[in-house]
Amino acid sequence: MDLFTIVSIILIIITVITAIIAAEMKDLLSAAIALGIMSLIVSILFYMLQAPDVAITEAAIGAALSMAVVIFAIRSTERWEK
Amino acid sequence: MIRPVLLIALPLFFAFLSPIIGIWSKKGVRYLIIFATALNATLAGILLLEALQKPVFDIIGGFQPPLGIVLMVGPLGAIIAFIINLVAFAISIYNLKVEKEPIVRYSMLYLLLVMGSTGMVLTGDLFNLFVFLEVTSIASYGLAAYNKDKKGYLGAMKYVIIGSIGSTFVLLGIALIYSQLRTLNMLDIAARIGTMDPYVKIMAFTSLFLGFGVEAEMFPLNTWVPDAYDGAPHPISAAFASLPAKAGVFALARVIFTMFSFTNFLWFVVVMGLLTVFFGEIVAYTQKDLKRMLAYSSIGQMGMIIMGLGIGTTLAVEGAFYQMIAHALGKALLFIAAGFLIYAARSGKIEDMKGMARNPLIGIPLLIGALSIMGMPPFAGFYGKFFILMGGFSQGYYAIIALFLAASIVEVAYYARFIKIVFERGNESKVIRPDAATYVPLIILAIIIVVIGVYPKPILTVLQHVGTFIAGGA
Amino acid sequence: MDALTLFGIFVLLPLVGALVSYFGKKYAPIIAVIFTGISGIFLYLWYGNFGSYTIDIGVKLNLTFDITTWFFMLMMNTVIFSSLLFSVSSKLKRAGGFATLMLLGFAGANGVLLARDFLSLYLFWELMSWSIYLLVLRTSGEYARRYLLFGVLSAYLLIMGIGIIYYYTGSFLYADALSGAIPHAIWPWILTFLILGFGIKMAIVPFHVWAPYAYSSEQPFVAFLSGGLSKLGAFGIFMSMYSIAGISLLQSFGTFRGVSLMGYPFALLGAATAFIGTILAIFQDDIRKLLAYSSIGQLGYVMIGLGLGTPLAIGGAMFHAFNHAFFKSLLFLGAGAVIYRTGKYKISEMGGLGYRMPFTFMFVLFAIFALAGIPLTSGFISKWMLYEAAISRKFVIVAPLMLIASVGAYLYSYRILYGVFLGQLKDEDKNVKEAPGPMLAAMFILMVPLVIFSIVPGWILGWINKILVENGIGKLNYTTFSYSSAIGGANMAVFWIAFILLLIFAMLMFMAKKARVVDQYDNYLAGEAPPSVALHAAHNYYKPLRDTWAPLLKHSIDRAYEKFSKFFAGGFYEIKRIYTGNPQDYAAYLGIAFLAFLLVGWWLLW
Amino acid sequence: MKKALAIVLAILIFIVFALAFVKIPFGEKMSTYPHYYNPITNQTSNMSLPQHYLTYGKNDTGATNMVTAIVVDYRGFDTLGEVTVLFLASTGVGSLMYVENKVKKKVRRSNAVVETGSKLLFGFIILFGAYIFIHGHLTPGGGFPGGAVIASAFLLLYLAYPKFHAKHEKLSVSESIAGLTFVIVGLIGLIIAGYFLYNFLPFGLPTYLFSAGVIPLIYVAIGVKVGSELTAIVDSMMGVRE
Repeated sequence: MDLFTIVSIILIIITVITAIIAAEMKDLLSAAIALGIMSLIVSILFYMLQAPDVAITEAAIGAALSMAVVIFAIRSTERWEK
Repeated sequence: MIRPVLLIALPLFFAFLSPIIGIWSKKGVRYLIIFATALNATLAGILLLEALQKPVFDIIGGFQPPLGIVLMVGPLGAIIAFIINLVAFAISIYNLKVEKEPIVRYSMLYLLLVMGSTGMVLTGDLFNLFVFLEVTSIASYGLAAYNKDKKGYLGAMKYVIIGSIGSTFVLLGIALIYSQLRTLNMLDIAARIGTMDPYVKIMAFTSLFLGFGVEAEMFPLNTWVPDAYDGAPHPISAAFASLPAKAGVFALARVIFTMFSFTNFLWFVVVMGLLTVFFGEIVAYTQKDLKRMLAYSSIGQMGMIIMGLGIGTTLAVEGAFYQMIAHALGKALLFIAAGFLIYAARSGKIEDMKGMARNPLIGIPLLIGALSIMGMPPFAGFYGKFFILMGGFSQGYYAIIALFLAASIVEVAYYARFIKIVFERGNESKVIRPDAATYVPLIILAIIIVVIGVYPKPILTVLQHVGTFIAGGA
Repeated sequence: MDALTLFGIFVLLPLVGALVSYFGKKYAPIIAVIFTGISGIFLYLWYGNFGSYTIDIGVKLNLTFDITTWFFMLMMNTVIFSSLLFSVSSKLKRAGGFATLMLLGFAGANGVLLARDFLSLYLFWELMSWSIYLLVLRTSGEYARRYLLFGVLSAYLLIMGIGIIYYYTGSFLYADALSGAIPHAIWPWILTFLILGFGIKMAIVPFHVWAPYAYSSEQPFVAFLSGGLSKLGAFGIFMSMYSIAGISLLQSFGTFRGVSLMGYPFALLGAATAFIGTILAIFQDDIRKLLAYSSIGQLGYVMIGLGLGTPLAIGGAMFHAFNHAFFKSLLFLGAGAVIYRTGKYKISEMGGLGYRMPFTFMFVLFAIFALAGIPLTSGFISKWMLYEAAISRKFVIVAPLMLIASVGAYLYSYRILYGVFLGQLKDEDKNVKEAPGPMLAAMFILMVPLVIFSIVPGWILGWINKILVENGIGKLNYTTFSYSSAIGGANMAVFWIAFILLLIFAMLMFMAKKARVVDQYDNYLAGEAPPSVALHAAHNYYKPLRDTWAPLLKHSIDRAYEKFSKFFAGGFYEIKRIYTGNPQDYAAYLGIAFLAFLLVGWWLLW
Repeated sequence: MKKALAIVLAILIFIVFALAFVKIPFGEKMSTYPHYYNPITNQTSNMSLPQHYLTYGKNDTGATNMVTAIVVDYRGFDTLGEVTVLFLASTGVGSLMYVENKVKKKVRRSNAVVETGSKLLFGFIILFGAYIFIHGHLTPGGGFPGGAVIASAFLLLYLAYPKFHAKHEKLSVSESIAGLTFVIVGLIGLIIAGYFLYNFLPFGLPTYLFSAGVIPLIYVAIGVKVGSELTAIVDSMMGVRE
């Protein structure tokens, strides 16, 4: 197993973990941040898979903008899931 | 000579133009939308005449398929596109009744909904189909919540959840197909579908079937329908039943016939169609709210269309297409009328609408629409239903047809209840006269329903080409 | 004559008339009368001008104008003409809509009669069906749905029959059904579906529950519905049994005393209908309901004739259908005239109107004679033919039921006659006037054939004979004044001579004794003014009889249907729970659906 | 109970998809891919579609970045659709967040570090975004990422200056004009060559900034459009502030 495979497996595991955190967290703000982390790692994965275009887009939109939008949405409603 | 791409490019042009015009005149935008849909309907009509000669292929960007994208317009696609745009034109007149701000955005979303549905019908490229599906569904999400009340938000939320799961499945299916065949052109896929790994093929088929089933309101993927239709503004409910639903079911037909010609699978499609009819009609019977009733009835009608596609004989598929046309016209009409009735009765409950349709300008079109939906001659709905039934018999689906007829009786029961209430005497003082924005589209739609019901030859001439369609052609 | 002319006169012309009369507002009935008159004139002119045609409106409509069609169209046209003529003066609300719908129904009925392929049959059948629905909706909204549901049920039963034929033959033509493609064992199914489908329009038991309510609508319409449109059921059954299937095919399923086993059960059903309809009619106090049940009962006779299937029986059925068209619409119009003038429906509230409305009384009297099958009217001949048909084959169930029903018919006829027209005039009806001219004219038009065909039954038997011969059923023995059968027959000339002699005798009797006119209050109550209700004979009419039948009347088919529909509606509310409204459930449905589709996909495609 | 069912469902769906996705050839030679077939001319090509893109892409479109060549030229129509989707999203959010009676929210000022930092960075981020979309046909990137980067610059401003407010009218005019540009470029292609979105400008030399015909033009339009749309979405989500 080469380094590439090991790194990508680790990243994929982190992705899954963050995704589960994002789904399960009662604190929506933390969930949003977990989602942002997931997007960031996914963008790294894209980069590793030689898709720099997608990586840039994912980083800008997934990690920054959509997280910001979600956080704004949380701000105008409630932070805790009932 | 009309290029099909104009049907997509021109609405897009007008949609992008409308914010600029909206700065000066909000009213201007509304009339611009009416103009755009009218223009589109005209172009679609001319395109239909062309496609009757031979299928029109419009190559985008000058790249031969499957390198680039190609629009593939057969007679059937052309007539569905024509009907979609025609109904869109009628509804855009009724749009003048929508007063809630921001009206410019509303108009744009509406125009793009029309454009997306047209695109879904015209395109010959699988990924392009997905793109238009997205355009259609995102426009629908926005419009479903446009009323900005609780009902609207909840309906739109359900639509978003179910719709996006559906789109995801479509995308996965496309990915699976591309991974194996390295092509996205439908005809190319169709030509080489046999070389796919059977497991992947079935997965891809199931994903696409499910994904387009959501738009086509197939059971049990249609759970968004009642809430989204109920919460949306009245013209949008009309548009939902006529535009995205028809585009979705056409895409479903493309998946079933053009790409995967799985004849073994067809009887299951019939069963799904029957279930859709059954649940749609039965639940519609229990509804007290007019728009919800019509929404469930729409499910039932879509189920009938799916059944027709599943039966798969020429006659039945002809019937399914006829039914698509009739339902697009009839349900749009009924929803517009429902909008008026709700406005007049100041309530969505059917029982509050006593005698509200006694003005002939509303009453007669309403009656025509309801009878057409029930499948009564000489209105458009008759031939569709009859052909589907006969097609079913010719394949020997006796039990299924019998159950279907039982469900149809339920349909007649609730429509009769509705008609009885809205035509009841004794509330004459409250009956109000509709204004032109309401009755003009109603009359346009009613006249078309009657004309193609009394003289179905033009439509049937187009639908003769259904044999080619089933065989996997345009 | 070419296809378009035929189609144009009998289908398109009424449709155009429907459109025109909608905008005619107050004059709509007159416009409609003119339109039906035109098609009636053409019908008269084109007798013998028979042929088959095809109209291509995208689907091919095969139309045939032959003697069967002509015979039924004759009833239809006369009945609608007089009904519309009646409606000219009956001040209906929204007369435009009324005339439009009547003409739509007429167009549909003509189409059904002309159709010789199942597509056009179904098309026109549904057209007729919903226009009646809307006509019923105009007044008895509550029950219009019931009519529509049964109408649709009838259409769907037809669809089942048509579909099975289509599965085997791949064609909609009547003529192709007998090409041998359909296995012999399938025919009973087809015929059952078709006969029940058509039978619902004739309101045969147990599908009769729509009729009493539908027949309570506006009288001119009901006259057309009962007199004209219900004959389409008879026509349809005749066509499906003797034209589409054919008598030899029917006989091949075994016979019972020379009657096909395919037809005999329907004859029994007809007998049951005649019996039940008559019994229920006896107990009605509402004149419309009484006539409605009577209509059900009379059509039961037609059903019997069609079921028995001997030339005499079918001939009798046809003749009876013809008579019923006239006498029942005449009765409905007569009732309509009475209701128009008095505004009352209950027989027990009327009485003595014969003095105030003598012409109406006379017309209704003839209709009642025909209804009860009293000699001198053509109703007697048709009933007699049916009796003979049943008796000659020794049907121990059918014939007695018919006879009982016939006695019952006397009872309820007498109720109308006495309750409405004879007896003592109510105070509030003192100023009632004779019905307006158009109404009388309409009723007169309907009365004339009843009398004429009782004198010269040969004319109509000639047409019927042609129908029978054309469909290969057999032929009737008839002359201009009589017909004869294996066990008898009837000679109307003898009857008429006897009648005239009797009439002279009765007149002599009448003149011999001086009658004294007694005032209403001059009676045994010794000057005490009694409540006028209790004095009228129609008050609690047939109460003893009713008490006798009470235990049986408790079991109503009506209520059974209600229970049935309640049960189903309850189930619907259970099914509704699938749509929970919770998006999480909905997402789960999607997942389950995906896996289910996948499993089916594996199973079917791998 | 419901939760367990949901988990089981998710796992099952994951498994069936995983079983399908393992069949995707990963890292195989392109020559093993199936050859494509032109349904209009009825000819089967001698190579697969990806192979064609890589071999002839530069000649067909003039773009050195093959992703761009596919996104903007070969499948430019899809991109038009995607742009529309984004447009719809922004319009939809705009119409849903539209409030007639504007209730103004109280907000706090952010601290000096953020304010200064964002002032400094704003220009650079915009420049970077512009760079990404202008060089879309040469280097990885293009209109979508570029636009997103521009929008993130504005996001920074929103975070730093609570009172900052981009004018909706201006944003929508810029997105309209960008969108119109895209459609009009397509229509010009239709008029000149008979193909919608035809690359009608000269290709120029590969690797030069002014090359690849209309691709840079379209990418600029997309960049502006995406940038303004995302900004508009952020703006709508921020609500009206005091």
